[in-house]
Amino acid sequence: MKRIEQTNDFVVRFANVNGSGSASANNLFAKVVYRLGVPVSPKNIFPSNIQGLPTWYEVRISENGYLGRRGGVDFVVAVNGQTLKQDYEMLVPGGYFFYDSTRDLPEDFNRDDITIIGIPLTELCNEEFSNPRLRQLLKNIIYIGALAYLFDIGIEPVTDSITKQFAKKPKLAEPNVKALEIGFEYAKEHHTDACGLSIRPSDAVGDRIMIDGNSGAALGALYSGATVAGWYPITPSTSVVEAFEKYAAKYRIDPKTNKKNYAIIQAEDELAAIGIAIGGGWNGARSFTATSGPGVSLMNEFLGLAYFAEIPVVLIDVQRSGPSTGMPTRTQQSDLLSCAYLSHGDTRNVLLLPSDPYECFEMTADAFDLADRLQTPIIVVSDLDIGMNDHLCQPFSWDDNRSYDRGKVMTAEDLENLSTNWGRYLDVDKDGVCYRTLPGTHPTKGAYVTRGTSHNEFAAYTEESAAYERGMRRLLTKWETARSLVPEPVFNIRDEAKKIGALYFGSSTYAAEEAFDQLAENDMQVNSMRIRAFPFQQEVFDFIDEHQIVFAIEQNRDSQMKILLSGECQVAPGKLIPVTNFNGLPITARIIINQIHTALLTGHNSQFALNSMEKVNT
Amino acid sequence: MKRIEQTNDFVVRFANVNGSGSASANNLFAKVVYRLGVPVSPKNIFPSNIQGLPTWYEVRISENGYLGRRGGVDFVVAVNGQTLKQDYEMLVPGGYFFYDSTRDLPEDFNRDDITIIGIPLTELCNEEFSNPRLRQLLKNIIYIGALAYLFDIGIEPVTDSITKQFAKKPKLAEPNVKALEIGFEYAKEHHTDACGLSIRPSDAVGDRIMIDGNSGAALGALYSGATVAGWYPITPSTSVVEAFEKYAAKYRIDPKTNKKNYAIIQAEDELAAIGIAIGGGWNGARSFTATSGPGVSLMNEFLGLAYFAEIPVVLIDVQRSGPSTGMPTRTQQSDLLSCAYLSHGDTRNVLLLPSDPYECFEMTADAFDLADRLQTPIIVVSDLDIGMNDHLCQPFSWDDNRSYDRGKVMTAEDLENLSTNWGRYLDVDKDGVCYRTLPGTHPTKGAYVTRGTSHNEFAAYTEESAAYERGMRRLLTKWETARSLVPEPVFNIRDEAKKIGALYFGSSTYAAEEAFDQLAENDMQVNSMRIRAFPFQQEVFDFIDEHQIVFAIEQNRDSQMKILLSGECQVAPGKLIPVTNFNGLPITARIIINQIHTALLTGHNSQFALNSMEKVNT
Amino acid sequence: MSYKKPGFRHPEAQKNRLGYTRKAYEGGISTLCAGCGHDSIGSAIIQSFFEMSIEPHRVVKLSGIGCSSKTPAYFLGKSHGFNSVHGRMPSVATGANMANSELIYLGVSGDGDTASIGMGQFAHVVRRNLNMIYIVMNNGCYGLTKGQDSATADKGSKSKKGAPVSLESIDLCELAVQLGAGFVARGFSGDKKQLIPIIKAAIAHKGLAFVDVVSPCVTFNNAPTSTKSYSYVRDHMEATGTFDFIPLMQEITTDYDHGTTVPVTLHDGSIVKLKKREDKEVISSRKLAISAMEQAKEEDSILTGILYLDPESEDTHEILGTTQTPLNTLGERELCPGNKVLQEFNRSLR
Amino acid sequence: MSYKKPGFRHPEAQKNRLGYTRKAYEGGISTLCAGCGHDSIGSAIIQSFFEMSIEPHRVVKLSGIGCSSKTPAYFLGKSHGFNSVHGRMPSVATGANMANSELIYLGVSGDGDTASIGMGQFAHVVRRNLNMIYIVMNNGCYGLTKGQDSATADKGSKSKKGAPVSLESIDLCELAVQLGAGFVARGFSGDKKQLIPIIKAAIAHKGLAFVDVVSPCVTFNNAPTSTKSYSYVRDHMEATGTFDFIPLMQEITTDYDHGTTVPVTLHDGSIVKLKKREDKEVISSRKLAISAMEQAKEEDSILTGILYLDPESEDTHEILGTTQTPLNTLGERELCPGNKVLQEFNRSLR
Ligand SMILES: Cc1ncc(C[n+]2csc(CCOP(=O)(O)OP(=O)(O)O)c2C)c(N)n1
Ligand SMILES: Cc1ncc(C[n+]2csc(CCOP(=O)(O)OP(=O)(O)O)c2C)c(N)n1
Ligand code: SF4
Ligand code: SF4
Ligand SMILES: [Mg+2]
Ligand SMILES: [Mg+2]
Repeated sequence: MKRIEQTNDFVVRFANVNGSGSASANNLFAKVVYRLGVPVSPKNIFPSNIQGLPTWYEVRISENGYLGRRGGVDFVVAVNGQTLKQDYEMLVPGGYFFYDSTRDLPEDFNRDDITIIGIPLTELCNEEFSNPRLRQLLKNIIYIGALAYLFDIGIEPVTDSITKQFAKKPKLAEPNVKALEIGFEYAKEHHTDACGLSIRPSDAVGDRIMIDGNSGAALGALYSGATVAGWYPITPSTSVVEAFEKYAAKYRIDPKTNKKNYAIIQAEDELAAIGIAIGGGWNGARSFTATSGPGVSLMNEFLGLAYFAEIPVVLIDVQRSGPSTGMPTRTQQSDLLSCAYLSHGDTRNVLLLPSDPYECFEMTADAFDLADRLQTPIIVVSDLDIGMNDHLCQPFSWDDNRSYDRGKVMTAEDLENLSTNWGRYLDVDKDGVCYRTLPGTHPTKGAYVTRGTSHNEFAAYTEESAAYERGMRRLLTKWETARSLVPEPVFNIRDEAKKIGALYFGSSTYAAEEAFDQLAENDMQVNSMRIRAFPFQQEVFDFIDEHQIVFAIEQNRDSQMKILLSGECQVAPGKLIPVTNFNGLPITARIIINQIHTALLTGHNSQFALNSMEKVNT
Repeated sequence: MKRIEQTNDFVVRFANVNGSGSASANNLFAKVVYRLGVPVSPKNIFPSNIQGLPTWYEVRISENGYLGRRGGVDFVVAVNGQTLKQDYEMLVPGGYFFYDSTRDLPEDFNRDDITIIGIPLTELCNEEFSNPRLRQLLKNIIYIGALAYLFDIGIEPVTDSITKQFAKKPKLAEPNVKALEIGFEYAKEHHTDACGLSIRPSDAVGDRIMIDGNSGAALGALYSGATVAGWYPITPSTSVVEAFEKYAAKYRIDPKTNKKNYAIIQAEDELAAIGIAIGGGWNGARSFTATSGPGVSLMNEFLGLAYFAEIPVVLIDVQRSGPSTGMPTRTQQSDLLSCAYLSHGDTRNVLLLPSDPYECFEMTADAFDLADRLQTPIIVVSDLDIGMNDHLCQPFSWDDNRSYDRGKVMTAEDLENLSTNWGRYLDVDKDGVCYRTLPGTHPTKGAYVTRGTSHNEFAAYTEESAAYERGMRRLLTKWETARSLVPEPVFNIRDEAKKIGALYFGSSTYAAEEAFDQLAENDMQVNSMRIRAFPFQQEVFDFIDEHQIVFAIEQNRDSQMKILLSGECQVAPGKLIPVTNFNGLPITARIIINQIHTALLTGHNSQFALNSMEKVNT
Repeated sequence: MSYKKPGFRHPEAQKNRLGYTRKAYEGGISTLCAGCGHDSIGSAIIQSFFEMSIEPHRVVKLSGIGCSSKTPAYFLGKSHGFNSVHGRMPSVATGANMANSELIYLGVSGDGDTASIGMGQFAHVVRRNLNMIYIVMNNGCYGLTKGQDSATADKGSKSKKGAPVSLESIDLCELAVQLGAGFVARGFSGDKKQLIPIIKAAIAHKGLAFVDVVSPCVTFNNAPTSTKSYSYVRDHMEATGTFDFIPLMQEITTDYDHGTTVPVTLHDGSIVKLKKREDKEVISSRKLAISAMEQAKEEDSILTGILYLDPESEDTHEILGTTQTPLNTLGERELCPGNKVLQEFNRSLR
Repeated sequence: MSYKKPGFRHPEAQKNRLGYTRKAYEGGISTLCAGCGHDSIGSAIIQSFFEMSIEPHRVVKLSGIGCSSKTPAYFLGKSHGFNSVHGRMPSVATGANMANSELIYLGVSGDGDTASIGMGQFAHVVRRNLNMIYIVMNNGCYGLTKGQDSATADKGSKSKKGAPVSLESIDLCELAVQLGAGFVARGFSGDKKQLIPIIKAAIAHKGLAFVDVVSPCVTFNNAPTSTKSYSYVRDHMEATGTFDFIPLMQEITTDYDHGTTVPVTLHDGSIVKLKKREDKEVISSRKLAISAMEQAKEEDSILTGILYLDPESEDTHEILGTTQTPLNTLGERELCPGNKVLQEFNRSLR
């Protein structure tokens, strides 16, 4: 048997039972790797229940900084009896099976291509600790101790992290450190040199931070001055508002009065949540809500109101696997079409597509400026993978000179000084965005009734066809303004001949970039475009035009980005070729490469066969 | 001045105040024309309020059977003071201005290119009748009497219609007939030969009936065995369920027990309405709901459940002008994208697109078969114009041998006889449609939990990626089955060279066909395709492929059908050229012709210029 | 109705404390049916704000969809309004109120808008005790969609279709009390003498003030068997007591001085004097309030007046502990923690 | 919890009238947290249907979304179930019931599912008096989304975040009474002796039978200050009376024979005997029912038992006048008027 020997480049999977306290232990492991300067990317694969079901924590360690899921597992920490066999079987040949040897492995665990590492976790734990709750928690720490030995980490980096974590409650650190040592010592004694995987300090992390996207979005909202939030709990978006609340409680308390400079309302449902955000935005506070698929569906009617009555509001959609309740704890990029055309009638919404926690921060912050500037809903379309998993990303920063762009809001003075009649929906600047007033601004000027019914330039109700039509056309002008304001795509041009292109967005980024690197190593140069917003800019269309074929990489069944692109611009038949993964787990570089290869080999059902295709097939 | 002289080919517009009883008088007029065998098409242009606002009733009379709105008015019955000037001005030169001369026309009514016909309606009415409520109603009948003279109809056809209408209450007919005579006689005496427009009996109507689409849909539901309806009032769909209730009360009472063979629930909102329909469909009753845009938006989440849990249900969307509350009493075809992709996640729904009351009847009836056969929501996408206006259409008929296709439902016997394990989501027939069971069928077999969460072939909850993915792929197989079952497009190929094509659907039909006839008269042969359903069949794509350019005629701002077609199939850039009307009034042949001409003249911003275009420009 | 109002006004029209005439509180021309109860309520609203000398632009009007929800366009033309979507006014009002606690929020809804599609939002805005006046113009039917029964239609009364209404009628006042509203009242559109003081008291109340106003639909629900019809209400109305509303600044004299009077101090310091019939008590116990309403129902009558009053309730901002400065006036300085904090935050993650 | 149940059963396990053992009423293995109150309710449901000898396949289980709404997968495995969307079970139940009036409809919901997102549907299914059993597994929090406060969380109790809950708690039983439910009861998941007879009575009731069951969430809402915690309820429970439920076919003997007993005949002829404490009366007056609940609240206790009972209520089908034959069994013959009628209809338009 050839066992895997790797430094700083392998995948460890922890198989646990949820509700057993494993999450914090596993997280500790990832954090230690991160602190050693080695790029690491953990994925929490958890069930839609609270306690007692299988949960996995998959950690990819990659000196090269490939932070997408890799696929395949090199080392499994199998401490869940329910999935023992499954975990055993999914190990790649040469891999390592780590289990709680307090109980023997069943007979039929007889692979001869893997290394078995047994440690009697329960036994060791029970010998040392008597409190049942502590036992449950510390059993997990024991295996972390063992890993510290097996992966050559040494015990100090882990002890350091624990000490840091319990800085304020050093008493609690003690048993943890003890557990750590037990595991470390046991492994050292019984499994000397059992493992060919190791972690060596590196500087590949650089100044990057490790955080989840929902926290990033929450911080973005905080920094961008959001004050009103309406929300309703739903996985995986819950932590956006919960994080916002946490940060706001820390950074947004009025020092003099000790009162809150923000108002968060846990609403009765998503209809109310978005209604609250719309009410707040209408009344001049930066307002938002966060939700996931089913919530987006429920916000459908209200979003149309905000579009048509032109109210700034920010919606953060942390996508999960649909349709319907679907797989609530799995990721997907399948709300794209829903969000783009959300609501009946001719509505269309501006979408921002962050790809990591940093962009969650940045785009959420920008979303409030855009919403105010465009007076329309801005939807930040994140997903479970970005939102709930920790990711390495560039550190947050804020330009202290940045001021909030509150858009076209008339003050009392503005109203006084106006020489002509103010009209709420007059396109004064010919950019489709009009001047609004806030309630209470002026005793006699600027009041009007906002409505979802048709209205003329002076906000009066009208059923006159011409007035309605003018308004609707102006909204298209505004749409063009939006096009000029939203974040531009990011290109990576490796082949000036522009034969093969690929486009992707959001959480597919990590895997896509890794795939292109690998393809390049095999002499296939793929030019890439990361789309960051809807409406699409001319550059997006040009990129597609200029390439002979373009792979559209996305995490949904129906190739929604491809549909959106084809519907919105003129795409030659056969040019866009779908690359999809929609099984709820993050897309991997392997999936992308396989589908690209298959498409190229089978002529990718395109009418425009790519002549030079043979050459690039590796 | 050249006054208009026309027989059986002109447009009369009645300008009234709503809530004044004019609707039934105006309707009487249309009915009389219809009964004379002359094709007629009335459009009710009414405000979103109950009483006191302007309302118009525009009647197009067309021996040739052009039943779309024509645009322009030849004869106006102007009995609403609020809009007198507007009505006066919109008359085409040579037209006729009919008004209540009890009051003089204001000074500034000084056009010299029209004929003025004054009749002192109020005065005549008050002289004859004393009851105030009757006065209000009969004033309208007086002008109908006058029209009977002016249009050479004679008084008998109108008296006949009135007699028919009041067959059961002959006492009520009397004052109506009296009012009629007053108008007729006054016109005869004071306006002999004043009008060049006339109506002459014809046989152009044939055996066609005159009815509104919502009644058609209601009858379709009745004939197709719908028994459960959940609904919530909303214009313009309210009359679908109200008509269903009326017909059901007449035709669906159990003769023995005098009980209802149907259950209609006026729900608390649209979420409940669709929930009720889904519950009924799940439990084996043919169930439906009807709504309009805002309601569709509210049904978003539930529709996704029905798609994913595979529950037969029928939704009738009678579209109105959006976005948001928009213009609730105006027509539009703007819910197309919403309906097609309704709900978050990878959902897609089957749409049927009726173009007249006959198709409302037929497609609604078929929708129940399709829903049962495909176990998925079927959306009948009608609109205000089809739904609420009267139209000439082929008479309804029902094949008494037709039996309801209840799809794949297992009986207790089926379950007993099964040799293998029954699985709710097993694709036994490889058409993507599985066998379902109804609650209560069998004491021990066939029970399962229906859910919107992910499930395996045996309906068990699962978070296993592979099982989820299999299910999602099977739904695509089902989608292909749907493609083979939905109504085919209707083609009219005038030019075998296939240069110019046009596609359209729903209520654009009348205007589109008239436009093509006119273009043909001017030597421009347009091949046409009427799309009748989504998913689109291969023939739809072929039609587009085969033509050099194809105009996409639709009644929304964003060219939603074009977007849908481009997203779903491979359309060459520049091939589809939008022709749109979205101002809330039904599209006209003139609008279509103008936009086609403009597009051809300006090179229709296409990359693929049509070489032979010069030739076809007339 | 849509005909023009006479332009003429008396030159010395009475002015309020701010120097405004009543006209300053009027709105656009109504497009409701002539005689619609809703217009009378609108006029009572105008009168109330006028008499209380509230600056019109400090009021925010919000509504859902329906004939009733159109009325904000017909009063307080100098106030901002938001005619939102059907049944969802409460959430929009919540957001608006969160953004600026200093304005007065007046929500107008219909019985369809509140008791059917809006039931959830109604219940929860009451529960969070949003500082607003919530008026339901209750006609027992869906006026704007042509008269279908609403959930407040009386069981047994004749509906549009002729058949008697067969479902239980929802009593919004009773629900409001149960859900924790601190101010619950019922008026009748045809009785301004009672309605205006109710609205004024509602304006003065801190927290959610719920006012159900029986408002006959002349077009669709004026059958004599309906308890929402004019004739029925006139015959069956039973007041808990007439009362005066006395703002701090100016005492309003009225001609209702018979019966006993119990003054209740409202949150803003103003005083509502309830004049009760001898056999009734001032109701500030939920249990008694509900009993009284149930009792009246058993006696086939509608209880009007202020039905329940808890002057001590905490509104949403107080519950949340929000700053008193309107949130929509805060800027970068108050809201943005700045880059230094952010760098510290980054460090904490390392 | 998800570990396997022991496969062993006693060979002579008791059989019910139909010859079924209790096992025939069980469902899949629960994935709820060990000790979750919801599982106890599930077990009480199993026991109730078993004891009443109802054929499992004649029962339809419906639910929304939440830990509570998952439970239908864990009982009555031979019944069809529908785990629908969050807060919307009542409408699905309505449609299902309309389609087939002959089955027994059992709706299961959570306090989030019913009192927040589902408030509207809850109110209206009660109002239309759908013939169903509506059970709320009430833990005062959102279990499945990790413990946020729900609208039934007690004001003042400590929430997940540590801060006291600051909003009014919604009492679903009180609302149900007010909205016209004919059967309203409250039980406690930890007290099967009381719960099983309640559920059995609910099953026997014609029309909507609402049962609120206090069901502690061991993971997120078992703080001793919460009235939904075990300890609180045990300490503060006050029963309206224990009672036996006696189906027509078989008398069940119990050991609750003290106190006075008032038998009430249910719609299907079966009898509920309420055993009251001497100072309490059988409550079939809405007013008194609500008073009793309000009274208990004032005394800081939860009233359990059957809180209100109107055995005479008409269910939705009766209100609508629907045929007794299940609509889903009608075919072309009953439903399609045929072409002759259609031709006549065409003629009528000419
Ligand atoms: C989502 C949605 N559903 C339905 C409608 C149609 N609709 C408009 S007003 C109305 C009912 C209004 O009734 P109510 O609130 O009692 O007001 P009223 O007209 O009686 O004053 C309905 C159902 C709508 N606008 N939006
Ligand atoms: C539309 C929608 N919003 C939010 C959610 C997320 N969600 C799932 S369960 C739940 C709350 C459940 O609380 P409750 O009904 O009290 O059930 P419990 O888990 O406490 O038994 C929420 C908010 C969802 N599934 N759907
Ligand atoms: S329909 Fe009824 S509620 Fe609506 S405006 Fe007319 S009278 Fe008022
Ligand atoms: S989280 Fe609470 S409600 Fe959910 S299963 Fe666990 S104990 Fe029960
Ligand atoms: Mg109403
Ligand atoms: Mg709960």
